[in-house]
Amino acid sequence: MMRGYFWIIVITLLIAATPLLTSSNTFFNFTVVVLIIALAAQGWNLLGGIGGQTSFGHAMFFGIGAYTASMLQTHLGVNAWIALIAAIAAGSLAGLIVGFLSFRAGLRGSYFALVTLAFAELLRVLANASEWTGGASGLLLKLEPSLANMQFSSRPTFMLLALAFVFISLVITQHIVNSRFGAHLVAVRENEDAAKALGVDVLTVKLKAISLSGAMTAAAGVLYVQYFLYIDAAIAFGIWISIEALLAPMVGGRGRVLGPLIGAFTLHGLGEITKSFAGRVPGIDLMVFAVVLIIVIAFASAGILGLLKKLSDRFAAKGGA
Amino acid sequence: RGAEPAPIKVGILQPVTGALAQDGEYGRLGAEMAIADINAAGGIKSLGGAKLEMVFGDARSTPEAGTQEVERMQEEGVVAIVGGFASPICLAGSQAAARYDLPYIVDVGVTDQIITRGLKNTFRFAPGFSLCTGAAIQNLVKINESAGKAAKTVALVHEDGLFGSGLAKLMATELPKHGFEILELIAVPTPSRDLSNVVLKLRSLRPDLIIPSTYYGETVLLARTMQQQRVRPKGVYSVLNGAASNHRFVKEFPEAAGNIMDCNHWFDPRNEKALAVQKRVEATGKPFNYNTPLNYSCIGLLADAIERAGAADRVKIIEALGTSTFSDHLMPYGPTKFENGQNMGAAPVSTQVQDGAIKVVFPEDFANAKPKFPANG
Amino acid sequence: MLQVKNVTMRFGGLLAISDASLDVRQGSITGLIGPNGAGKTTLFAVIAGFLRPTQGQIALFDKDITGEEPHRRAASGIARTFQIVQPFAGLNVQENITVGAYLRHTKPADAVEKAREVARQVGLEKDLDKSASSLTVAGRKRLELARALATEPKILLLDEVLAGLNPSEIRDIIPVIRSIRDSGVTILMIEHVMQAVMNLCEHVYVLAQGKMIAEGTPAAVCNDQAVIEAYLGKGSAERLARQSQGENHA
Amino acid sequence: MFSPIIIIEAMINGLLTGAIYALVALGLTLVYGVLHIINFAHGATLAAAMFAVWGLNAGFGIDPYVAIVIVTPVFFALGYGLQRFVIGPAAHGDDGNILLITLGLSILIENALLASFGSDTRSIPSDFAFSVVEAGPFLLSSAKLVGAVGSLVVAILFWLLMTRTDTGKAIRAVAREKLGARLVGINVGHVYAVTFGLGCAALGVAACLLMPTFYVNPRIGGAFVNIAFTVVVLGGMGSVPGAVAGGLIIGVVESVSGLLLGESLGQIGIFIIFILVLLLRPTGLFGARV
Amino acid sequence: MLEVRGLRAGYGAVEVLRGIDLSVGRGEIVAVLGANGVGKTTLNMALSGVLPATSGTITFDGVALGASASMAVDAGLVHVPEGRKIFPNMSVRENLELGSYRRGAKNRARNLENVFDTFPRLRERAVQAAGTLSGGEQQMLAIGRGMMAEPKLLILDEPSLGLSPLLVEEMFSLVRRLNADGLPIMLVEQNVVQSLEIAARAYIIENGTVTMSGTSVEISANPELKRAYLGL
Ligand SMILES: Nc1ncnc2c1ncn2[C@@H]1O[C@H](COP(=O)(O)OP(=O)(O)OP(=O)(O)O)[C@@H](O)[C@H]1O
Ligand SMILES: Nc1ncnc2c1ncn2[C@@H]1O[C@H](COP(=O)(O)OP(=O)(O)OP(=O)(O)O)[C@@H](O)[C@H]1O
Ligand SMILES: [Mg+2]
Ligand SMILES: [Mg+2]
Repeated sequence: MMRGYFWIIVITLLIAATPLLTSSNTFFNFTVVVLIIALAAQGWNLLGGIGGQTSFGHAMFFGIGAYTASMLQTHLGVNAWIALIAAIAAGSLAGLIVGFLSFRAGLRGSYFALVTLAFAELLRVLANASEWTGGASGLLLKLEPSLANMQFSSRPTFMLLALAFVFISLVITQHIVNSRFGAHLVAVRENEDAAKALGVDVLTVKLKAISLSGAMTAAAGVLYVQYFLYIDAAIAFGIWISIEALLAPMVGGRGRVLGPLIGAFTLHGLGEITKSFAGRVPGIDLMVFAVVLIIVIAFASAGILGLLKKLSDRFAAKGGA
Repeated sequence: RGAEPAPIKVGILQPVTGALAQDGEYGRLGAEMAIADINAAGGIKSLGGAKLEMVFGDARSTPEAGTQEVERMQEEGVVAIVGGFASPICLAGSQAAARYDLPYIVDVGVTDQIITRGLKNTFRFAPGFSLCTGAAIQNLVKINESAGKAAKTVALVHEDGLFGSGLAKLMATELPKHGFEILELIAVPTPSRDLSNVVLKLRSLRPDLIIPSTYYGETVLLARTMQQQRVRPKGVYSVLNGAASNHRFVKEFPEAAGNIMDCNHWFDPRNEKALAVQKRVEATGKPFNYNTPLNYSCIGLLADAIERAGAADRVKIIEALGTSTFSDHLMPYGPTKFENGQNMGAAPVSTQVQDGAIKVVFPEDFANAKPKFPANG
Repeated sequence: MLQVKNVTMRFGGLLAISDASLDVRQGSITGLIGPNGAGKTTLFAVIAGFLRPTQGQIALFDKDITGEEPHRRAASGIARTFQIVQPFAGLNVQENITVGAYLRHTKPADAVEKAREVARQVGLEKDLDKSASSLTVAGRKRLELARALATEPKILLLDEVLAGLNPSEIRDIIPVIRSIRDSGVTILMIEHVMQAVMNLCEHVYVLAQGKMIAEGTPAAVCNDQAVIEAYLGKGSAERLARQSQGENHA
Repeated sequence: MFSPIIIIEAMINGLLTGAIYALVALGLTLVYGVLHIINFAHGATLAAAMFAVWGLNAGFGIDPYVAIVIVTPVFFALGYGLQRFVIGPAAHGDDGNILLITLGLSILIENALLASFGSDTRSIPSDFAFSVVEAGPFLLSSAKLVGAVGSLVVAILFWLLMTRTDTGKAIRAVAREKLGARLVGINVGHVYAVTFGLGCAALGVAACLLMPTFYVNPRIGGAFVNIAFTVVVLGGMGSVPGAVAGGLIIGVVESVSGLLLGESLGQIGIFIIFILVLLLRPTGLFGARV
Repeated sequence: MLEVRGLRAGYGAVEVLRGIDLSVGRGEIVAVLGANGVGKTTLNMALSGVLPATSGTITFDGVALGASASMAVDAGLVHVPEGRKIFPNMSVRENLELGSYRRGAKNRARNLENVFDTFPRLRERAVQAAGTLSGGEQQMLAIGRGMMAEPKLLILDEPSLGLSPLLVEEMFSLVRRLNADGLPIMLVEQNVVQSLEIAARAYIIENGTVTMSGTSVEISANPELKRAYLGL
């Protein structure tokens, strides 16, 4: 039974094959950034798309991942891979804590969204002030490419690493979607009371989801810092990462396994294309980007994958008739 | 006619969208003017008059976007990259460039981490954090001494980002060594909506000297609120401040800005060439802020290195930069001399707003006015 | 099997249920009737664990479950439907029912199989691929029923599942409910459709303004003066009397 | 540590600033109450309004307070049109989509401002900005006093509008029961657009009241939006009196905690309040009434 | 009064109404009957302009309707929907006031008194939030809100749904009372027996079209219909 795995494998293989087709580091760098965003966004998608708990503050997990990894490496000299595991655990734990606080309090919808935003902002202010996080000057990882340091002098290698992470996140998500836990998660999204009546332990389901979500997004934070070797509070906990993590699945197809990846590629691809409109006046490219974004939403309200499904359904209906 | 020599592509990286767009614009303007001037003067002579060609990249105020632009510029075949403005962008951009031995000239980015990573390709023309603070303190001590040690107590107001906090911390440890008493360190967020409380605090602390290191908007708010609340210290001495050396501020609020001193990047007001460039910029209605002459000079530095390298070859350019003694710049610096990538000839100057204009008041070698200190005496 | 012992439920100042008790015998169909706003739905919410009673206990098989969470109660065999239907609107009918089936089946394939079986039982097999939000009121009521059944409950709480059905549809669904009972599921139902109550229930409780005002066989309850006054009204009481007589004659 | 006078003065300052927060939050809470959506473009719209005020001053010498009569209706119309012809049609009634569209709009507006005005920070030079009212030991900024009074007046007008007029009632009706509203003949699209227009009009007034003491650049909206969220949550999403109370409380808390903890860390105080309110009383002080 | 010809409407690709013809005359109560899901509610939605018709005509009092919901209200065709759809966050009085949002605003005060006289329960609860009313009171409020618009025709969609037998009784006698004052009413009900008792004529809808119509007496006597709809 393939149930969804087919396209995951195809797309992963396609991306993995790009080093055979091009040697453009611009492309690899672009793809690395997209994959990092896709991974962060997959975390969002699990909680927000499939589980319906919209977060505006996924930067919180991204930042916790990035900071945990870099603090362990710079302050304690911990091996990068161990730091990675610790960072993922930290993201997951942060998810549990935030989830416990807010889900116990019964927060949903916009209220949950805002509380996550507040947590991210709180962490941003704290990271900006604390000694451990390097305060406002941020943390710099020492540039020492080696497997042990999870730094690679070749862009394609790092791209493949990021791809591996994304692949794992896709497989995990697909597995969840096919499972009982996935059904419960969707049920919670659609109607909590009904889910409860059917024996779904709503709090536990949500907690599982947010802790997995935090772990995935934290992993993205680790990749970010391993790639750019620098992190500060504004990058790690700033609103922009939260928005990226939410925008990608929304555009690609909320709650769909491949939505975040497709969305991230589309958005960033669009960003690169619109840069060519930049000309002399700053901001024009982003205006074009925004207009295209609005048009995409207007005509593909269920995201790109939603649109594709609708088209294929219509095609099938016509073909069948 | 013989074939024109192939143009030499130079990457200009500036944030012209996002939070830092304002500074990025000024920087881009300087680089553009320099390229135009060099080309008008016959291009790179050692390469048969090859023209410089600008490849511009918008860093969009984030390190990711900066890196992506570096990669693109690299693929377009630039021989060097100039700019970055903000430290995070410079850190990420120079590192990306380092993979290709692509020379990277940092314009502003003050964090010392930029030059302590041992990247061979990275050069910073302007003074970094430690040079700036060192000079700021030195200048302040001298100015204060020549005023008969008028100021004893100090309050520091700083933005809570990368440079403000570090700066304040350093000042707080250094100034007491010179007999100043630090009353308080006040961190303010960017952007701030209201600084009434900071001013209230200042009013109750009554410091002789206020040292603000904040971005433009906050400094405007601070100065205006101080004037409103009638807080008149003996001096306002800012370090790397976003407004006290910004012409717009001086023009819009001559009273609030009056007598504010700043230790910052600035051009050399005694340099004829700098004054000429200033005239040209101001003729277009734009203010002449330090990013412009600084980037103008960085391009000059690069062109000089290419000239001496005699080839559009990265390794040779890096070598030439490393041994540069470039002095035909617009800045109040001595001849260029790189140590581990930092131009040790660079130094900030102290400026003061006097009679609605920004004057250099220290060091005397570059000064076009005398410091007015204490200001409200 | 299910006992409600002296339950009181307050919402702020409002006393929605006051010292109400009832007892559901295993294998029976028991009715709960009463005027609008009497507290029937509230009592269901208390039984299913959605509300914690201000006072009183709930016991299932003589085990006190008053403090248990709803999902735990579902696991121990209490299933409820909602008066105001609560479909998973974004899912199709089959997916809706499968969520219920997952309570006793962890494997997706088993759960789906169970869902189909239940759909057949309640007459939704044609609509399996329809989106839940496109069902009519009656369709949604069936869906509520199906989902609850899919949890394989021991006792089923039905809150006005017949409302909105026309007489012939009610006639058609009565045997379905009976067959559910016959398959071993005890049923407690809230219903305003007296025809069905008379037909199905062995025992009826009447709740009015939060208090149990009567209980007994349907016929006895319908002749109770207090019940007629608070709930049935003269007209329906007469109609019901006529009908039952008619049936007796037939 | 500080004399009581200073603390009191800080509180007064907080009230004055808080009144403006309330005004900015008013539009947000209204739009939330009706459209059930957090309007991401709120900050960018504020920036646009502030540029409008600045432009009227720089170009035609119009005093910011006079500009109220121009900017307010213009922004009402702008908001109306935006909702009626862009957000409404493009969203297909899906909340997630409205969110994305307002996000897109905020990028669009911000960069349109960047493209047309450049990234410079600008302010309106005026003597009034420096004038103060001396009240006992306190020096209160005249411009801020005007701002606070203006904000409260607008809030009262809003409240009257919402409770006393058919339009206000229609807005509240649409907020909870669209089909019911259509069946009594309310044009839901129109009411949505009016609501959005009112939100933008409030920003127009806020811009006029802010500009004498504040500066503008294309990204300035961000400075007020986070705080407006906090205000809205504290007061109760959708509540006009809540926005006012929330604004004033946040203003004072920010001011006093800024004084005691330092401005930067003082922000933490706001976030902590925000989180605590959400966790302990998610409906805010004034519940979820529109 | 109301003339409907060849009305078609649906949701997306699904056509629910497949050419409906019916009419309501002055002063009549007309019952519309049909199994679950045949499209009775859909018909009401189309008549009141909430759901656009794909084809066909709706003529009311000589005016062509169907373009928008406000148009129907303006003309005096008032629809009290299935599920009440009152404004739960507003007071009873405000709910009623909004009933005259488009029509009858001039006589608002007088009509309000009328409604309060008809439903004394509502007068008692005038300042209570409508969402906290019991099911029966909500139904009264919904009808009262409809009456505020000075209707020329009232469409009631399953007004007895979820009401106790006593309230159902009251509801039907209310409908009769309103009609006695000359108001034509189109009644959609599952409570077939009682509807036929008060209606003059009835339509049976099946599969998106009217399959039978006639006087209530004829309809209740039809043995086939007895089986199909009365469950006898
Ligand atoms: N969450 C709540 N908060 C406040 N009051 C409530 C709440 N839930 C129910 N009530 C009130 O409790 C009373 C009982 O309501 P309930 O829904 O149980 O009635 P019911 O008997 O099911 O009526 P119906 O037959 O109309 O469904 C009503 O007056 C209702 O308004
Ligand atoms: N929003 C919708 N989207 C898609 N299909 C719908 C929608 N609403 C109703 N339908 C479909 O339209 C058909 C008619 O529904 P409608 O509600 O008009 O029936 P009804 O006769 O009023 O039934 P009931 O007696 O249950 O109220 C049904 O098959 C239903 O599934
Ligand atoms: Mg009930
Ligand atoms: Mg219906």
